[in-house]
Amino acid sequence: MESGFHGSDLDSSLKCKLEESGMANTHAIMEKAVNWFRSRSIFVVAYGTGCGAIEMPPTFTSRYDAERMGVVGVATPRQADLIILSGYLAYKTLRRVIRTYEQMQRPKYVITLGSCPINGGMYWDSYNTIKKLDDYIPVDVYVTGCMPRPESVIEGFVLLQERIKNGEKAGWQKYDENLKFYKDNQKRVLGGHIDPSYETDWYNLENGGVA
Amino acid sequence: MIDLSSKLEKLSLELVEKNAHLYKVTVKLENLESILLSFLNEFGYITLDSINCRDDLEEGLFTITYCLQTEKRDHVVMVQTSIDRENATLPSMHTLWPQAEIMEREMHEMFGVDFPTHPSLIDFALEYWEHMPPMRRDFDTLEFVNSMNPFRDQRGDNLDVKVEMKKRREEKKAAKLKAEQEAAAKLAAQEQQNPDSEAQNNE
Amino acid sequence: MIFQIILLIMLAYVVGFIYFGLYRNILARIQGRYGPTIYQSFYDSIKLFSKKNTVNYGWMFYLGPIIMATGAVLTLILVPVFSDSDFLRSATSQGNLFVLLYLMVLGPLGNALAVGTGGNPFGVMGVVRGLTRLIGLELPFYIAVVGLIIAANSSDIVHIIDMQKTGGLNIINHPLLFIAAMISMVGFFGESPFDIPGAPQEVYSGPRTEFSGKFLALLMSQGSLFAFAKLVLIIDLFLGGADSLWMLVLKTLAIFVTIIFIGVVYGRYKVEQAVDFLMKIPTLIALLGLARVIWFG
Amino acid sequence: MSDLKNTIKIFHGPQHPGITGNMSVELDLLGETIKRAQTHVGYLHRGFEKLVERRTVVQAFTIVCRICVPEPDPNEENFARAVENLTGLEISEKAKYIRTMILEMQRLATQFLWMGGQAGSIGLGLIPQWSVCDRDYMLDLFEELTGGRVYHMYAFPGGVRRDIPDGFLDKLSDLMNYYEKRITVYNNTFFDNTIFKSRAIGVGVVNADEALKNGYVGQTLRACGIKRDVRRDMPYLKYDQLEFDIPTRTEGDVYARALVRRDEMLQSIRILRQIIKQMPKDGEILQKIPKHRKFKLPADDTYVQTESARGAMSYYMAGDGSEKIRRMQVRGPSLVHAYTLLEKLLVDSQLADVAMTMNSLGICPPEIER
Repeated sequence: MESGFHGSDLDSSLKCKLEESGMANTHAIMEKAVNWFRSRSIFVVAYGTGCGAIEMPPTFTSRYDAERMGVVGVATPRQADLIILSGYLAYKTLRRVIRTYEQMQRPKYVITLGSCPINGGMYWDSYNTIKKLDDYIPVDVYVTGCMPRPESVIEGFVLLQERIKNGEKAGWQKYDENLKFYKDNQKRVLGGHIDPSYETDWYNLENGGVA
Repeated sequence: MIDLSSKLEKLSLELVEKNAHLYKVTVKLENLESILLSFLNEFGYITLDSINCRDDLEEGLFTITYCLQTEKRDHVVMVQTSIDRENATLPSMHTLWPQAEIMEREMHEMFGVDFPTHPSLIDFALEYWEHMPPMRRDFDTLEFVNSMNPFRDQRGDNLDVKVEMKKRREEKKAAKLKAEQEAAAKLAAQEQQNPDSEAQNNE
Repeated sequence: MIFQIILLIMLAYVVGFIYFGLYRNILARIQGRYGPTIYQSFYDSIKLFSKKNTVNYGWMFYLGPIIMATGAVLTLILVPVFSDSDFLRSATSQGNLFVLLYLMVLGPLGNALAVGTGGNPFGVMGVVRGLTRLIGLELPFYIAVVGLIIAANSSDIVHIIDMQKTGGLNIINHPLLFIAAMISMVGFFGESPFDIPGAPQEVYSGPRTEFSGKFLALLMSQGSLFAFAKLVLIIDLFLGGADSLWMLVLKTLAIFVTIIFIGVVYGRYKVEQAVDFLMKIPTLIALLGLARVIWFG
Repeated sequence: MSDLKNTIKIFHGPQHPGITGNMSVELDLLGETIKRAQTHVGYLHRGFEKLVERRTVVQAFTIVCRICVPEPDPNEENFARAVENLTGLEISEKAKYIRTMILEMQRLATQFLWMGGQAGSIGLGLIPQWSVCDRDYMLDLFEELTGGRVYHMYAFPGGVRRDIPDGFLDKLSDLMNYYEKRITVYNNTFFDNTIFKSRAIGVGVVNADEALKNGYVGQTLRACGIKRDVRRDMPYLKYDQLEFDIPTRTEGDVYARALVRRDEMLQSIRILRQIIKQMPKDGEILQKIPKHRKFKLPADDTYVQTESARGAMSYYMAGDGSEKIRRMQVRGPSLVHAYTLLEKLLVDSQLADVAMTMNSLGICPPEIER
């Protein structure tokens, strides 16, 4: 489990073995290859948190067809690499989104649609929506617009694929590194009512944090 | 409609015609239950379309509107009543119309209106809400948002437009004033210089 | 023999995945879009193998996919791939049709064990649905196979293939049995209208709900191996096997595309409806076929 | 309640492929039979009514279309008509025709989206792929007409925001011909599909008396034999001069609702063809209204209803003599369906029927909780 949190892209044990045998170069090549495969196959769990849910069907069906780039919808967060948060998030939704995000297996990415997760958008003075999503969970690609057209959603996918291919530092790594920041923000806005995580006991982090 | 109007006159109520499909009756709170009952059973208004609540903060009242329709659904009658804002309490209508249960649940959450006979006053849309019921007019959503959520920089939306406009006008005014003063000072300086130049010219 | 088994598994892996890619492409074309590349399933499986797992439900959970994969591999090595050459015939002489029929049930049972430890209600529901459906699916298929065994007077697949060389293909001699077996096959391939266990609109991914990363990749590989094994079994039983690689591809593809075309135009039955349907129509067809075999040869 | 002893509790949603938007249904299951269902909404609550209170009429106009995401236009129409009722604005003949046209276009687009959802809920993946694409052609026309693909912000109080472009009506006419052809294709693949019939007939049966009394609207009402349509009963815009039928069925189940929707699509095509013929060549499209900061609503209230694609959608609006709206309350068509009706229909039905029933009732969470 430890390796899950601070691991690089390949299992650290494998990396050690390769380095011992003087094959660190092989490791780099393998990582590159794996990154390429990761960018070519993205399983999406589409969480229809807002208006953007209406542009998800066109994106995934025959007119725009995201599947030709290897972007496929799956039903459960367990199997997904990417979660699409399509629009503003109410506090009630944010609780579920955090839960869903934590159920996903690393590496995992987040794409948000619309202006609302960036800065409140049209609902900036609403008492029930959050304004800055990246205070609570890390976001890899923002697709702007109200609503973003399916073309721009696809462009968001392409941007994400390039970032994965280049092996850039992704949101989930930031989340693992700055866990306290994100958890504090979540606690501040959601009060004490956050579900305990699937894998870690966030409230006893000093005791090792293993649930 | 004349039919309903005459029936209501017997109850000493006036039916106001708003347009061809919309009528309004204003009733007192103590008569509300009996009048709604007679609307349902005697006048044939078997459908409750919605219950609307309006917060009249200045008068200290909530104005509640029951929108009723007959079987034909070709017009709407608004039965309107007012309740006190403090300790707002209404009789629950879920026994007359089952759909009232959910509408009253929402009103309880959004305005804090109490329904003593309601079977399920649970959460509707909000979760763990600890503040004032949000649809009350004295709930300041802007202040609430600013206290809960930091905005990204460079966004001025979370500011009050009126205050900002006033500020901007004042800034403009001040700038204008400053410009005038500067111009006056310049003029004065020029005037100060001019005598010299004139003097030079004279020389 | 070990070399041949490894070669066979690799062949099945590649062919299975390419068929799955083809399946997604054909589906896409029917739906009016381009669809992914034909190698998409490779990408998917490699990516899934490279994912990290942070869920752990104990050793039973790990065992489930392995039992399933074992079932698939055993099925594969017991099915003769080519009709007249001994190449890739691996362990065919060791088993017969009865063992195969048993192995086809092994997968779902292994899955049930693993999902049970996962404790996900949707997974458990999916497994229960899967096992219920299995009862319906197996009945017509078993009857069809028994019919063939009676007709060939042997439970050895090689013998059944040889019979077809002289006496004509089974699809012509016993069309009723073929139809019944094909209807079951649609279900075994998880196509509509029998895709009940993993119905996303009802139980998320069903039995697969808790499986992620490597487990899911293993399940996918197992699925493609098993799909290939089932296709080969069908062509061995009804289409007289294949004497060359081209024949193998042609015949399996024909069966596969037929199954896709059936699946694409139908919705999904409910569990009871599916069992009800399978117990009535395909079973009746299979029984008629069996009666024909018994009384008219 | 003793039945609930051995049940397991699962949540159908909010992240679930078989849910119509961001909401959840809490189910108590005994095997696969549902013993108790409870709807939970609020995942999309934005407090629209509060936002509108803080905005002037023009500012509020831009956000009301977001109230119901799959069909924004009935919201705009309701808002515009409520403001017109309050202030006494009259709209021109041409604006009336354009508004009727955009409402019918939206109805068609929504029904195509519904068809995808309904077919997807029984695992017929082919139909969503086709119908969402067909809907997209309508969205292209919307884009040409209004500038927006999904949200149009078009029906402004006092008329519409801009004139129809050249050649638009021809394109619309072509699209109607195309849609008519497509509907026969959907007839063969979806509405006459054996499996859809076997799944949908006899599921989610609504009782006619109860439907009238409990305030069910739209297809739910019409599928149990009650001919109620706001377009006919309380005609607005140009609906009193257009010819159309109100399709009804008597069975009251999911299949009847699907067929009623299909027949309504054909009626929408019929209405649109009449509009294309009757559309006035020229005329004012937007009445001169005062400057928006001085556009004041009188201290009065009104109640308007529009027939959306899923039933009657009502707005209550009250002004207080200032430029801001005192109160606007939305009664979406599916408010009662999602609670009173769904919770009742799901009891003793199967888990497999949940998605199908929800789709056929036209439940749309953003309009339930705003």
